[in-house]
Amino acid sequence: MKVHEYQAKEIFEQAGIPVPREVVCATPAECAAAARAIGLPVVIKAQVLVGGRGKAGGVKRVEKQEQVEAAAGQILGMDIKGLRVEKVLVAECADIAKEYYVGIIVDRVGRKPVLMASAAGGVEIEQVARETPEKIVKVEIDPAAGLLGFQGRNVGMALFDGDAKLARSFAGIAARLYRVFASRDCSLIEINPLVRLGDGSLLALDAKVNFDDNALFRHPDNEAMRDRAAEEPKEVEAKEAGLSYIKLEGNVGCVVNGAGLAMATMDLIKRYGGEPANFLDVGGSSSPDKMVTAMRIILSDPNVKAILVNIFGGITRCDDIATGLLAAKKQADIRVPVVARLTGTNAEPARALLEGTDVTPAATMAEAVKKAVELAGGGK
Amino acid sequence: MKVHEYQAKEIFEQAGIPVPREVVCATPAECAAAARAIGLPVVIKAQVLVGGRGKAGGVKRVEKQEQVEAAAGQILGMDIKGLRVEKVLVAECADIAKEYYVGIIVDRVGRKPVLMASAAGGVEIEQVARETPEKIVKVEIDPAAGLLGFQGRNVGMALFDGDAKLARSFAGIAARLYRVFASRDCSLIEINPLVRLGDGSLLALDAKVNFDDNALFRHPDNEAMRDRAAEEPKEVEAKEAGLSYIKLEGNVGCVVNGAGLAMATMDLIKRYGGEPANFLDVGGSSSPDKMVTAMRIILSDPNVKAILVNIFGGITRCDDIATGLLAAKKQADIRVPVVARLTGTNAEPARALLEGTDVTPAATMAEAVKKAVELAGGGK
Amino acid sequence: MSILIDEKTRVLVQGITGRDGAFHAQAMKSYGTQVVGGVTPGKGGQSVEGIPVFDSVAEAARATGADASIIFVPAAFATDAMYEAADGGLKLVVCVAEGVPTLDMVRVLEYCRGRGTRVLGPNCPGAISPGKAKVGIMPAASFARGCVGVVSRSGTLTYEIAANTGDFGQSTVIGIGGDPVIGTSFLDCLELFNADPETRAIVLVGEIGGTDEERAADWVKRNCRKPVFGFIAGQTAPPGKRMGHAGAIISGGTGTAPEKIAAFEAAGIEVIYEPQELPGRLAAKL
Amino acid sequence: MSILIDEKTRVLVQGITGRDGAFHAQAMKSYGTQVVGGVTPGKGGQSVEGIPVFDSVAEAARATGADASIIFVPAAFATDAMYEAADGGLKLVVCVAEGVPTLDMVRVLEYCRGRGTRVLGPNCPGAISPGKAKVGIMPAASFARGCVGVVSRSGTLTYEIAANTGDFGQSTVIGIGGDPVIGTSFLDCLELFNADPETRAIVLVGEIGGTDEERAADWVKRNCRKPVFGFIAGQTAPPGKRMGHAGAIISGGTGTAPEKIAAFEAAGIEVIYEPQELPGRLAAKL
Repeated sequence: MKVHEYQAKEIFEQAGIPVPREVVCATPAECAAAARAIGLPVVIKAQVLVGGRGKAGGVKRVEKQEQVEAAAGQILGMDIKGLRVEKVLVAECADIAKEYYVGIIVDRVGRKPVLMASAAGGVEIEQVARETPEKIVKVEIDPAAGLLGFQGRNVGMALFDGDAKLARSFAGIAARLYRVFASRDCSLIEINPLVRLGDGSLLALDAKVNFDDNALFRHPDNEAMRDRAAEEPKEVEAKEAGLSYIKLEGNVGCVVNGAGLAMATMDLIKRYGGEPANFLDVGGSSSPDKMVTAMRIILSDPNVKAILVNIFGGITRCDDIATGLLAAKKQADIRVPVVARLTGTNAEPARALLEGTDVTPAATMAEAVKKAVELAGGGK
Repeated sequence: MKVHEYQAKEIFEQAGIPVPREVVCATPAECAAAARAIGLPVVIKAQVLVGGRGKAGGVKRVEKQEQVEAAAGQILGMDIKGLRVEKVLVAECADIAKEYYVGIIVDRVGRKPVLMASAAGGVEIEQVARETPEKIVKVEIDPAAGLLGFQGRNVGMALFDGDAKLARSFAGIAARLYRVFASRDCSLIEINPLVRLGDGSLLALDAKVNFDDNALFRHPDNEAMRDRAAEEPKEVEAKEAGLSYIKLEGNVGCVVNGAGLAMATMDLIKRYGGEPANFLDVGGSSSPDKMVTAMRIILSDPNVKAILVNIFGGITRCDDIATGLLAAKKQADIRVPVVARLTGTNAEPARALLEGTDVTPAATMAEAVKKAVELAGGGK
Repeated sequence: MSILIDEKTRVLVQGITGRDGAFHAQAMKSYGTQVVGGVTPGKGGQSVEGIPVFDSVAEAARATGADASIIFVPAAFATDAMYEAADGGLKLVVCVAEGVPTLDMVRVLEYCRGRGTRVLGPNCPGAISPGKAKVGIMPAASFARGCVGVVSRSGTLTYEIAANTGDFGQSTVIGIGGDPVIGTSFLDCLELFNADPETRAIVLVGEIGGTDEERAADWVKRNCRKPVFGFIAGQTAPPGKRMGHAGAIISGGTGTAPEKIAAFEAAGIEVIYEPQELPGRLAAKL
Repeated sequence: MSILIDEKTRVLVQGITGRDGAFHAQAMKSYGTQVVGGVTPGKGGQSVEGIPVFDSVAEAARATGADASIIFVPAAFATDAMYEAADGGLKLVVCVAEGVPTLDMVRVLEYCRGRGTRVLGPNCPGAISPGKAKVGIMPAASFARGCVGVVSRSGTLTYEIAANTGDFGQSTVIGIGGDPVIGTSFLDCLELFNADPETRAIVLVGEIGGTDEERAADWVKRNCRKPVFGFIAGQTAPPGKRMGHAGAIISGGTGTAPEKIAAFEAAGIEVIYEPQELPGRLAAKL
């Protein structure tokens, strides 16, 4: 789960990580008041849950008080990669001497959190990793011991060319960053850029905090930061029904059990000249009800021209799927053709249930995909 | 550092460990009010930092409201093992079905915290350990993982004869107990007895929390619980001067560098028919000032008939000790004979400094001890 | 032979008295797995489908000589069950639960590593060595004894691939799980398959996210003496979107399907684009 | 031979630019110890008494091939220095500081154990193998090369005892430290002394508190092939009072001198009541 920059900054401030003076605002008038309080120049930054807001024009530096409202008005309401800007952050312009990157993620290979830092701040760390990996300093964090004092200090020494004073203040920030990471179950925490100011102090100019979805159950404070407005309502509805749904751009709707098989089905649709309309995993033990919800969600997408049901029964019973499919057909007016491939647990009774209906049966995944793509009108 | 039962109970309450309804009081009138609020019968318990208050008459059960003030008056001001009772705890009388013991200490051998529990509650755990060790259930706590859910539960299952509900509520208490132990740097934490009530719930009837002295620097909340009134003022003064002093009952005062050598010196005094008046370790790098303080503290004990200075110089320089000794003699009127054995670093200049003074020199520890015992008038 | 589990594996079912635990205990037992005991605190002394239930893993392991377990408890309690299994001295622990917090896994895997316990999962279907033992939730009928080793991050896709090994059958099929931090990696399984005489070919079923496939490919290039086939799910997945599995997310330009396929090709791993290609490709190599 | 340290031990001094660090670096170097480097963050590139200073242990270890270190930083920073030493791959770390929190020691010792690093201390004078190397703070003049191994929980008492080995001299003298949780126990040292050909007799200098002496005695009874002498300090210490050392406290009837002496006697360890008895007793046995 992602949170906005201003929320991440609140977390930082509580943790004692230095952040600029800044105010989150929802209207141009609020922005004007904030700028007056902070003092010009200020920077106005769109609060959206996607990257690249700078390129999209979502960040503006304003020199004069009388220009604040106009600039804020341009950013508020702006559409950035499909998301509407509802809030902006009005922030002081820091006296930046140099920009750095610092972040913590869990390294999947080492199975441990890793502190990463780089003197190439302001740039995406993945780009630095690809182009100049030698510029990234990394240390593995022992989960039992936590980020150790010497580790933060040594990373700081590397980052600040042996300046022990800066290294120590960096170590303090890194320690606080890890404390937030561990205590709030983050999947990622980043300061990019961390800036060194003219006076030699360090400041977190931008902040990114992602929470582990699997740990939200024990962090009501994390959950409380969710921005429901920024989420796809169909994806939320699916999640509440125990389904995993992601809308895509194509016209072949898919209902699959298992994330891997669902992705493989999408890939095969593409391979056979079609375009998948969605990712949908009905999950483990599927009740007929879930199937009804799945069909309704898929059909709410007007692009969908055919539906492909691909089930390999294990815990999921094929007859439950068939029953759900028939119930969905009864409850809603399904105007598009449905192809069903049901194999594994209880495939026989499932086939019997669907016999005589207008659901097109298929014996293999390949056959099912071919038929569905064809029924959707090919790749067009 | 030890804290009173009522302070330990406050810690328990904050941590969510169930404690009886009880109020700490300093006067009989407060006790009467507390008893009225709680409801009779109540138990009045002396708050002193030593064990054995029950045997000393420091715990009384009171059945009637009109008896509360009298009972409280007997306990308040009472002397228990040299400590005056300044406060009492007035507590509800719980409906006890059975008493248990639960505690956490650091096992020196395993170098890990250990959760110990026993169905023989109310008795000192060391006594149980000696007499019926099979009645103690123990689990080692991995410091990285903390006390794990299954560990608390399994100890609970053993304690409560397979009653899963009691085992779970025990596990909850044990988990909280460990959280306090680890987060506040305890050296010992005990509930003795933990009682099972008639209604099947568990309650911490008594509580003992000792803090690690070495960790007080990072726990102002622990330090704030210190009861200065219960401490020997001379020991406090010594500590503030960087000395470690403990008053004993004999007449040979000792000034030694190093805890081990100090104990060995005391033992040798006893072996040669004397009685040590104190333990005193001047510590590592000894300045002449420390020596002056050490002499003053020892001389404040009227029992002292002779002083033995036993120094094996390492970091400690013998000439510093000699200088300090002479300064002490100059500043105070030292009416008792002093024997000094100074060896190791800078022993030569030290001997030169003391030559011609009335300090009796000695070449070996044995010789020094013999002379000091003799000068103090033997074992009398 | 086979890897991880065989007819001698003695299995405990943690959470055996729950709905899923009881169902799969029975299914594994019917398959021929030595399901020697179950664990549910407070239910010690009872039995489920003829399997004795114990209050703790330690007790169960002592009484039954179990060396493996499979966990059927909700995600919030799964790590405690793994700790208990490791503490009880079990060598293999399979965790089916989806939704275990990542940092919990980081901690428990460190604990298990220190005690010599291998974790398979979480969020995985387990393992099956057809004809010998099943310690998992897969539909037994989809598997047949043979010579192809299958290792996969998925559940049902694993069944689909295994079903497409045709007459070659499978030595062992392992689902390693779809989470970012898991106990057993592709690489771990490849090493075991490479050393297993019964396994003549290996199929690696990867998906987008992470770099486990790339590491495995690198190892294959340098060490593997058997033909390896690779499949990657998620070629059409957009970046930044989590495709069901917590681990299946393309972040910052890494973990994409083209990267993984390129790594496979560079390592001499034959890339499979449709499960049904598999029988022909296997026949050509074996 | 000797134990723990000898003329080949390559030592770093952590906190070398501090007052104590600089003083003892010089003293150890003068004694002949191979003091190959020092560590103080931010002072890398400088030198102290001709010893090069580095910013980190890792850097120092890489540059100098050090395998041991001695820590001269205040108690509040001592655990971090131990972590860094273990992380830097050193095999032996001596911690002199008094006042390290017990639970910090519990954690750091677990970390060091996992990395194969032995900790000596904290709150200890270190070790000396007379004539070969000194990694500690003891006054060198009080020690002489010879055949008696001395292991002790104390500082100055250790010097007193060592000075009383007379003409036999010492193979290695070790102060294990006066805290309740320490990295190296009596038992660890006994095992090493027992296996060391240069050591012909062992003196165990215990004190009240804990059961480390009892455990050592038990081991001696079953395994030790050399004469062992035992001394216990604190026979006159009252229960419940901490005698200077955090570890020297009699609690609940355990850790008393009579218990320890009884354990020594039961194990065939000759009990010494005065340091000056030692020369005669050694002569009678050697």
